[in-house]
Amino acid sequence: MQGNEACVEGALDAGVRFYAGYPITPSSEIAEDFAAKLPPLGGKFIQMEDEIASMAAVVGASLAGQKAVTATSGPGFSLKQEIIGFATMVEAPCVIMNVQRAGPSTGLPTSPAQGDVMQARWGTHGDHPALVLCPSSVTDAYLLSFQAVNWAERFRTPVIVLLDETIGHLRERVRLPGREEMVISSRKQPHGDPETFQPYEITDEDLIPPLPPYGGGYRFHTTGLYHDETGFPSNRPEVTDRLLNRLHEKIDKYKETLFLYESYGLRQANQLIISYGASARSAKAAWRKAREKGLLVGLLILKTIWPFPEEIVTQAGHDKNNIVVAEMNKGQLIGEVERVMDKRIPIRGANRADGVLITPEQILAKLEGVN
Amino acid sequence: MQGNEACVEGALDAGVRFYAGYPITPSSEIAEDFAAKLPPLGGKFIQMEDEIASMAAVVGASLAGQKAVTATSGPGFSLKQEIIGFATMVEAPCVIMNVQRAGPSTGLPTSPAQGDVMQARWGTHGDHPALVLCPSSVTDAYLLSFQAVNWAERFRTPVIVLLDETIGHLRERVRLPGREEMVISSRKQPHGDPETFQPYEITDEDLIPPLPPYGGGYRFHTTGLYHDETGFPSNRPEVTDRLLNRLHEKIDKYKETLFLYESYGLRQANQLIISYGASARSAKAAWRKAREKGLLVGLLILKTIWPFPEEIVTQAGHDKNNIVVAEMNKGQLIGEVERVMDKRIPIRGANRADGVLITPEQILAKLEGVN
Amino acid sequence: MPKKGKVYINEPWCKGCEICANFCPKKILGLRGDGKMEVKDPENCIACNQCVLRCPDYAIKVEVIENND
Amino acid sequence: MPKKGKVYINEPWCKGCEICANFCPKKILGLRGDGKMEVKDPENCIACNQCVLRCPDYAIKVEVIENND
Amino acid sequence: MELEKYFRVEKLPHIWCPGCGHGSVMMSIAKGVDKLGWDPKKVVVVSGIGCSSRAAGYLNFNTLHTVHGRPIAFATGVKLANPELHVIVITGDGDGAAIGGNHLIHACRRNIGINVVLFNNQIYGMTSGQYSPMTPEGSMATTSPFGNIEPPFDLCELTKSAGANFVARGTVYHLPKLDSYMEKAFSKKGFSYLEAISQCPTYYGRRNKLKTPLEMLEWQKENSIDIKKAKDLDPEELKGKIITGIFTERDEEEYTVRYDKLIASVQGGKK
Amino acid sequence: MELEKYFRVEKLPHIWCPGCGHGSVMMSIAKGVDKLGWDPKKVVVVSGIGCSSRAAGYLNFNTLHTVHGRPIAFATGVKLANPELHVIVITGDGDGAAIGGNHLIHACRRNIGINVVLFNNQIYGMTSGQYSPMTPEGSMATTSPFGNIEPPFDLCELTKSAGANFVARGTVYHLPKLDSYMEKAFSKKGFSYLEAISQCPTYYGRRNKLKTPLEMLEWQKENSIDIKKAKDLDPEELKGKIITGIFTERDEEEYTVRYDKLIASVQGGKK
Amino acid sequence: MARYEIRLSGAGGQGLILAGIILSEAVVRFTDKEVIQTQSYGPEARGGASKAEVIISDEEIDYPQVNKPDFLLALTQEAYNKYNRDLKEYGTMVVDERVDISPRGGPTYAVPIQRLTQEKLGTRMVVNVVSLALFNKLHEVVETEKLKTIILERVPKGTEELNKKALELGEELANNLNQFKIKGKEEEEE
Amino acid sequence: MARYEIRLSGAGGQGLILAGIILSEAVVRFTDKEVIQTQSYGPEARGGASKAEVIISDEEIDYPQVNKPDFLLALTQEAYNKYNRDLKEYGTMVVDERVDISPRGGPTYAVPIQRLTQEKLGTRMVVNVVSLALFNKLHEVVETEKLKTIILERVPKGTEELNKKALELGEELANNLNQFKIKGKEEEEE
Ligand SMILES: Cc1ncc(C[n+]2csc(CCOP(=O)(O)OP(=O)(O)O)c2C)c(N)n1
Ligand SMILES: Cc1ncc(C[n+]2csc(CCOP(=O)(O)OP(=O)(O)O)c2C)c(N)n1
Ligand code: SF4
Ligand code: SF4
Ligand code: SF4
Ligand code: SF4
Ligand code: SF4
Ligand code: SF4
Ligand SMILES: [Mg+2]
Ligand SMILES: [Mg+2]
Repeated sequence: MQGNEACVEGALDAGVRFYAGYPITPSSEIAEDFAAKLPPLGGKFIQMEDEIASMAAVVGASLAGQKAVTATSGPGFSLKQEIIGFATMVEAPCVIMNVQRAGPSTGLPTSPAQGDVMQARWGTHGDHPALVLCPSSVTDAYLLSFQAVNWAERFRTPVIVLLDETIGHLRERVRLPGREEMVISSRKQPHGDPETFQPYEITDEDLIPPLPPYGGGYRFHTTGLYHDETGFPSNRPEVTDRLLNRLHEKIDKYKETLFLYESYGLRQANQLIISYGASARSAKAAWRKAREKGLLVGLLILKTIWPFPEEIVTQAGHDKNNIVVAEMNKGQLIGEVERVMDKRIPIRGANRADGVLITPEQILAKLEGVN
Repeated sequence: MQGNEACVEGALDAGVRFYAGYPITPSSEIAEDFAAKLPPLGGKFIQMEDEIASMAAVVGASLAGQKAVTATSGPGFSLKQEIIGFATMVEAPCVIMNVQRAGPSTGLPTSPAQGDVMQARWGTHGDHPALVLCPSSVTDAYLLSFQAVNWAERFRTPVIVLLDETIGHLRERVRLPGREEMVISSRKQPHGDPETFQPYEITDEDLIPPLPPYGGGYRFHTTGLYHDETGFPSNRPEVTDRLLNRLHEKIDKYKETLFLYESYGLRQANQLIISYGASARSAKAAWRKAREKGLLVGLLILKTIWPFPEEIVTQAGHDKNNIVVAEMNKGQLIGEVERVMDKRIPIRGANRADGVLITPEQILAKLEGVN
Repeated sequence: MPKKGKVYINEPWCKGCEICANFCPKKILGLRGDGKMEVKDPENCIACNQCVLRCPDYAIKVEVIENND
Repeated sequence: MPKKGKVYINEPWCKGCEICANFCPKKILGLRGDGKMEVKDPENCIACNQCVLRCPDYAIKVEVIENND
Repeated sequence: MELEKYFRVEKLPHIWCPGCGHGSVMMSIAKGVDKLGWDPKKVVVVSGIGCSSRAAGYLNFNTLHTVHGRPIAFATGVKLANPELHVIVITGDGDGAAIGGNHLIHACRRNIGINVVLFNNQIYGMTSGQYSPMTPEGSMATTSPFGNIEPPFDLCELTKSAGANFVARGTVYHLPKLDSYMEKAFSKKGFSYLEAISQCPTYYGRRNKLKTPLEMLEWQKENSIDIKKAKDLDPEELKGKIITGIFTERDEEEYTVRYDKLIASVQGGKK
Repeated sequence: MELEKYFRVEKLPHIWCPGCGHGSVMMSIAKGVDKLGWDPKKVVVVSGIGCSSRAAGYLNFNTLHTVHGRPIAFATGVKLANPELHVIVITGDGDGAAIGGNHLIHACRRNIGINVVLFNNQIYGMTSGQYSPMTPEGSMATTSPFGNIEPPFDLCELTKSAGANFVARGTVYHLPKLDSYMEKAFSKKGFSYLEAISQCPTYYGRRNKLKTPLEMLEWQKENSIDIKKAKDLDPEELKGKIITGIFTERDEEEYTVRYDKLIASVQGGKK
Repeated sequence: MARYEIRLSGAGGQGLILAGIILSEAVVRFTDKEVIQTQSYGPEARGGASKAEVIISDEEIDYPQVNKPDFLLALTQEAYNKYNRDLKEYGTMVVDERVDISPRGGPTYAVPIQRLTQEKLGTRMVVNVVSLALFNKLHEVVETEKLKTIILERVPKGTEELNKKALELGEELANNLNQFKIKGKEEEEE
Repeated sequence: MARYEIRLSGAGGQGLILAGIILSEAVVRFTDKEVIQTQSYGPEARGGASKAEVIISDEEIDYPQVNKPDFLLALTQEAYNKYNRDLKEYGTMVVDERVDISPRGGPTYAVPIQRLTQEKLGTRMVVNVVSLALFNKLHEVVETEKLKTIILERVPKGTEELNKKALELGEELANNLNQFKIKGKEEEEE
C-alpha cells in the first residue's frame, strides 16, 4: 500500500464518508482512491472547482453530519487557509491532508519537502490553535489519518495530516493493530430540548460543545464572527476572550495525550537527533550508523508536531550536549526546539531543501565525534 | 491624515502607479484613496474580483514595469498567500499592506489585532524569506510604506506592511522628513544584449538580477517552478539549492540595514518592554509611567519584525532581568524573543486578543516592582 | 362596504424610512419628531396592507376592523 | 504536372505518434523500429504538406522539388 | 404567515439601515418556505459575508454564515452530504458575483439542488460602498470616484448559460412578483438562481442622486422591463435597464439524484 | 513562417506526449502572431499551470508561467499597466474553467484586451487524468472511475454571456479553421476567447477507448458541428457534440481604452 | 493643555465623525498641540449610535484610545446610554435637550441643539458643525476663522453658507451655555 | 538478504512502475522480508525516461531511497544514460540489447528483451512483465506461482494469457542469461 492510499484507508476506517478535493501532485492519489472507494460505501466524493471550494464543501458536509476529509499539496494548502480558520472558529470537525512538495510557489511539484511545517501552524490569519500530525511510514499514514479523524471529531477542530511526497508515494509493508483495537470517536451529540439548545454552551469539562447534524431536529446559527454561547455574533470583549481562550484550551488541556512520538536510546545518550516525517527515516538510519560507530546518540521522532511537544523535547534534550534537528527545509521546527531548550546546548540543523530526500550521511555529519 | 491614507501617500511618493485590490474592512480606505489619487497621476487603480486576482494583477503589473501595491486585511491576506509565494519565487517587486483585524476567520472585522504576525512570515507554502514592516504611528505608516516600496524594488521581493486597525484608522499629526531626504529606489535594469539576456543571471554582489519591463526590448521567461539563471525550469538539486539560498541570502546579506526600530532608555534599565505596531503606543505609555514610578525600564519598538531583528533584541535584552513582550495576540513574536534569549531571563507576554487595544496598565502589570 | 383597518406600529423596530407612508394610498402615515412612524389619521385606513407589505422592517401590522357603523 | 516533395524528419523531435502517417494522402510515411517516423517511399511524395501541418512536434519539413523529368 | 415560525424575532429589528431593501427580500424568502410548507428543521440557509448575508442570523432555520464569496461551495457540501435538506443560499452582488462568481457557475453546471437568492443592491454595502460587478456603468462609488467604467454582469444570462434549472430576476419594488418567483425557484428540483434587486440607500442611493429609499424604489420601477417586452427591444434600448422575469425553467436531472443513482449502480442495486 | 522567429527552438522538442494536441494549438498561436505581424518583443504570453500552460516556455515572447488558475488575473495586471502590449493567455480546461472560471468571466465582463486561448483536452493532463469541468458526461477519468456524472460547461456560451467581444471554438482536427479563428481573435480589440479542442491521448484517450492520437482526432471530426448547422438542431441532438465556429463578434469598447479616457478626463485633457 | 479626551456621539449619519476629523485637522494645522482622532467602525456605525473621539495634548500622545473622556457630547438617547459610562467624574457633558440623563457631578448641559438647528437653519444636516463650533468655542481650541477655513474645505460644495450659519449658532450656544446647565447630583441632594 | 536495491528503468509507458509495484507486493505477501517501492513522478515520467525502484531487506528499511542500486534494468538508451551512473561498481546490470553501454566491472547482460517480446508474444505491451519475471527468477524473490498470482490480479482483464506467457519468457531469459553476458572492463583490458 502506498502512503497516500494508507491515508484513505485510515480515514475510511475511522468513518469518513465524504471527500471534496481538487487534484494536485503529489496528493492526487488520495482523491483518486476516495473516488473509487466512497461510492461503494454509500459515501460521496466530489471534485470541486478549486481548493477553496473543496475546503468549504468539507465544512458544509461536516456540519451536515458527515466525517469529512480533503487533501492537497502546497499551493492548494495555501488556498485553503482562510477556510481552515473558519473551521477552527466554528469548530467544524474535518481533516486536511497536505502531501508536501518543494515550494515556495510551484517549486518542484514532484519532489519531497517539509516546507509547510510552520504554515500548518500559522497559515491562517488571526490566532488559532493547530493540531498537526506527521507520518513517517505507510503504517503511520494509516494510523495517523485514523487518529486525525478521531481527534477532529472529538475536539471539533480541523486536524492536519502533514505528509510529504516521499511518504505519500512510498509502498512498504504495513503493520496494523487489530480492528478491535481501533476505537472510533464521533462528535458529541446534544440531548436537551431543541428549543433551548445553545450550540456553543459548554456543559462538559472537556470544553467542547455538542454538534448535532443539520436536519437532526436542532436548529442553530453558525458564524465565523466572534460569537457567544448561542452562536450569534458578539463583540463584547469578555465574549471574544472567552471564545478564543476556549478554542486554545480545549486542546491544551489534553496536550499530553496528543503528543505522539517514538524515541530510541534516549537514556544512554549524550547527543540527540530530532526528526519527523520522511526525514525521520534518514534520521533513523543515521542513528543506527552512529550507534554502530559507538556514539551515544538518542533519536526522537515526532508524530505530533503541533501543538509542539515542548515537554517531550525538553525532557529528551535537557541532558544532551548536542541536538541535531533533521528536516527537509531551511530550518522550521528547529526554531521551536531553540525556543524551548536552554541556550547552552548547541542545536544544529541538518537541512536539505533541494527536492532530494535528506541523507543519513548529512545527519551523521552534524553529530559530534563522527570522524 | 489617517494611517491608511498615509500608506497611500508614502507609496505614491515612492513611485507607485498601480493598485489592484478588493475591499475589506479595515483596509478599504487604502483602496478608496488610491482610486481617487492614481488616475490624476496617470496611474491605474483596479478593483479585482477577489484578493487572489488582486495579488496576481499586482505581480503582472510589476513585471510590466510598474511599482505596484495591494492592500487587504486578514481573510484577504490568507487568500493572497499562494501568489505572495509566487512573487517571492519569481522576484517580482510588490507591496502588500495588511491592516490587521481580529481573527481567526471573520472574527471582529472592525477591531484591532496583531494576529497575523506569524502568518506574515510563514503564510505561504514552502520555504521563503519575508520582509515585514510594522508602523506604530501615522508617520510610520507613511515612512514604512515608502520604505516598503523601495525595498521591494531594490530586493525584488514582496514586502509586507503590517498595520492594525488602530493605526490604519488613526488620525494624528504627521512629521515627515523633507522631500529631498526621501530617496527613491527603483529596480535595477539590464544593459547587455537582449539576445543573450539571462533574467536570473547574477553579476552583482548584491545577488539581485536586473528586471526589465515587458515591452522594453528584453524577452524572457518567468516561472514559479524552480529555475536556473535562464529563467527556465530545472529540477537539478544544485540549481534548486542555489536559487533558494540566493532568495534568502539576498535579504540576509543586508539584514543589519533592514532592522528599523526605536529604543528608549535601554542603558539605564534592568527591565525591557518589547513591542510593535499599535501595541507599541500602549507600551510607550506604560514605559513612561514606569519611569515616572522610578523603575529602570527600557523600551524597544520594532518596526521591522521580519527578518526578526535577533541581534537588536539580544543586545537590548541580554543584561535585563525581565522582558515583557506586548502584543495584541495570544503570543506570537514572543516566540522569537524566547528563541533568541537565554533561558535564565524571564520573558513575559502582555497579551490581549479580544478586539480591544491593549492598555498601558496591562503592560505595566507585567513589570517587576510596579506595586 | 370598504374595509377599515387598525394599524399597529412596532416602534422599536421602526427605523423611520418612510416607505410605508409613501406607499399608503390614503396618505395617513407620517413620521413623528423622534423619527418613528405614526398613524396621523387612523380613521381613514382601508386595511389595504400596503404598508405591511412594504415595510422592510416588519414593523407594521394592520387589523381589519368589523365595520359596525 | 503534380508537385514532388522531399521530406525531412527531425528525428530527435519526432515522438512517433503516427499522426503524419495517417494524414499522408500517399501513405508513404511509416514508423521505424526505434519509434521514429521515416519516409518509406520518398518517390511518391506530392509535397502536399499535410504531414507538416499535422505534426504536433514540428518534426517534419517538406521541400518542393523541381520536377525535372 | 406567522413571523415567529420563520424568524428569530428576538434578534429583530435587523441591523440593516432605514429603508434598506434587504428586509423585504428576506421576508420574501420566509414566505417562499412557508408556501412550500418545508419543515424549518430541514431547511439550511447558507450565506456569505455582506449586509445581505446577515439575513441568515434572523431566519429561524439551520443557518450558516460562512466566509466571503463561498456560501455556494459550503452549500454544495451540505446538500451532497444530505440531499434531503432544503438548501438556500443567501448572497450579495459582491459575495455572489465578485469573489464568488466561480462557485456560482459551477453549481449551475452541476445543477445541484440549491436555491440561490442574490440580493443585488449593486454595491458593496457592508464595506461601505465600493462598486461591485453589478454596479451600473457611470455610478459613483467609493472606489469609482470618477464614475464606474466597468460594465456590469447580467448574472441571469450567465447562470442560464452555465446550466441552472431555474433563473429569474425580480425587484423589491415589484414585491408580489418577487414572491411568486421565490416560490417557483424553491419548488424547482435542481439549481435555481433568483436575483432580487434591492436598494442600499446608505451607500448607493446617497452617492447617486437617489436620496431616499422611495426614490430608489422608483428607480427600480422606472428601469425595469419585463423579459417578454425586452425580447422586442434592441441592445441599445436595454442598456442600463433591469430585465425582470423568468429567464429559464428547465428540468435537467438534479446532481444528488444522479449521484444516488451512481451509488446504487456501483453497489449493484443493494443499498 | 520561420520557427526560429516565434519559438525557442533550443527548448524543443516540447515535453508533451506523443500525439498530444497541444503542439498543434501552440503552432496556431505562433501563426496568429505572425499573421498580425506583431513585434515579438511587445507580445506577452501569460499561462497558468497544466500541460497546456507549459506552452509559454517554448514561445519566444515575454512569457509568464504563473500559478494554477490565475493567468487571466496576471494578464489583467500586465495589460492595464501597459496597454500597448499584446497579451495572450494560454490556459487549459482545468486552469481556465475549473479554478480559473471566475477570472475568465470577469475579464469578459471588463472586456479587457486580452486574447485567451484555452487548450481544451477535456481532462487534467498534467496531474494525470482527473475529470475537468469540460469532460464529457460518462467519461472515465481517475476521479470518475464509474463514469463522470457532471455536465460539462459550454464555455463559449458562458464567455459570450459574460461580455467577451469575440468567442469561437475550433479543433485540432480542423486546423486551418482554428488558424483563421486565431487570427480573428488576435485582431479583435477587447477580450477574445478562443477554445481549441485538443487531444490528450495519454490520459483521456487511453481510458476512453480512443487508443491512438488518430482516433482522438477522428472523434473530434465526427463530433463537431458547425455553429450554423447547430442552430437548426435541438438540444437533444446537440448533446455531447462539439459546436465549432464563431459564437460572437462584437465591438464594445475595450477596457484600457476606456481607462485612458477616464484618466484624460480626470486630468482635464492634459496628459 | 494636558491630555484632554473628547467624545462626540450621536446617531450614525449625523456627521460627528466629520466633526472629529475637522477638529483634529484644526489642531494639526493651527496649533502646536498633539492630536489624535479615532472612530468606531463597522455595521454598528450604521444606524444606531456612533462616536468620534479626539485627544488633544501638549505632549506626545502614546496610547491613542479614549478611555475616560473629559468631554462628552451625546445627541441621542442611544448614544448617551452607550457612551456616557466612562466619562470622567468631573468631566463636562453636553447632551441634546431630549436626552434623559441620570444625575451626576461635573458640569452638565442639556442644550436644544437639534431643535434650534432645525428651527434656525431649517435642516438638521449641520447639527455636527453646530456641535463642533459649540465645543470649539467652549474650549477655544482654535480661533473661529481658522475653524471656518477647515469646515469650508471639508463640507460639500453648495453648503458653505449653511455651515457658516451653523458655526455661528454653535458659538452662540456656547456663549449661552450656562442657561442650559443641569443641576448636578450633589446640587440636587442639597 | 541484506539491503538490496533494485532499479527498473525504461521509457514512460512501458509499465515498469507496475512491475515495481507487483514485485513489492509479492515480497509483502509471500515473504517475511521488508520492502520499499518508490518511483519518480511528474511530467518527466511522461514520455522520456522513467524508473521504479524497490528495496528488499531482511531488516527494517529506514532510508527509503535507492542511492546505489545493486541491480539496474535499462530498457532504453535514455533510461540507461540517465540512471546508470550510481549503480554499484559490482552491481548487476541488465540492458536491452539495443542499448549502447560503456564498459564496466560487475555482471552485465545485454538481453534482446524487447525484440523477443515482440517476436514471441506479438506485442511489446508486456515487456514489463518479462523484465519482472527475469529479475524474479534471477534472484528467486518469490516462487513463480506466487508471482503469477499477483500479476494476474494487477493486469487488465483479458490480458491474462498474454501475461502468463510473458512471465514464462522472462524466466526463460533468466535461465539463459549467461549467453547475453557482456565482457567487463577488466576482462576487456586483459
Ligand atoms: C475574503 C474577504 N474579502 C473581503 C471581505 C470584505 N467584505 C465583506 S462584505 C463585502 C462585500 C459585500 O457586498 P455584497 O455581497 O454585495 O453585500 P451587501 O453588503 O451589498 O449586501 C466585502 C468585500 C471579506 N469579509 N472577506
Ligand atoms: C492551486 C493549485 N491547485 C492544483 C494544482 C495542480 N494542477 C496542476 S495542473 C492541473 C490541471 C491542469 O489541467 P488543464 O488546465 O486542463 O491542463 P492540461 O494539463 O490538461 O493541459 C492541476 C489540477 C496546482 N498546481 N495548483
Ligand atoms: S416602512 Fe417600516 S420602518 Fe419604514 S417608516 Fe414605515 S414602519 Fe417604519
Ligand atoms: S393599511 Fe393601507 S391605508 Fe391603512 S395605513 Fe396601511 S397602507 Fe395606509
Ligand atoms: S507532403 Fe504530403 S505526400 Fe509528402 S509525405 Fe507529407 S503528407 Fe505525405
Ligand atoms: S507527426 Fe511528427 S511526431 Fe508524430 S510521428 Fe509524425 S513526425 Fe513524428
Ligand atoms: S449599507 Fe446598504 S445594504 Fe447595508 S444595511 Fe445599509 S442600506 Fe442595506
Ligand atoms: S498528459 Fe495529455 S495533455 Fe499532457 S502532454 Fe500528455 S497528452 Fe498532452
Ligand atoms: Mg451588494
Ligand atoms: Mg486539460
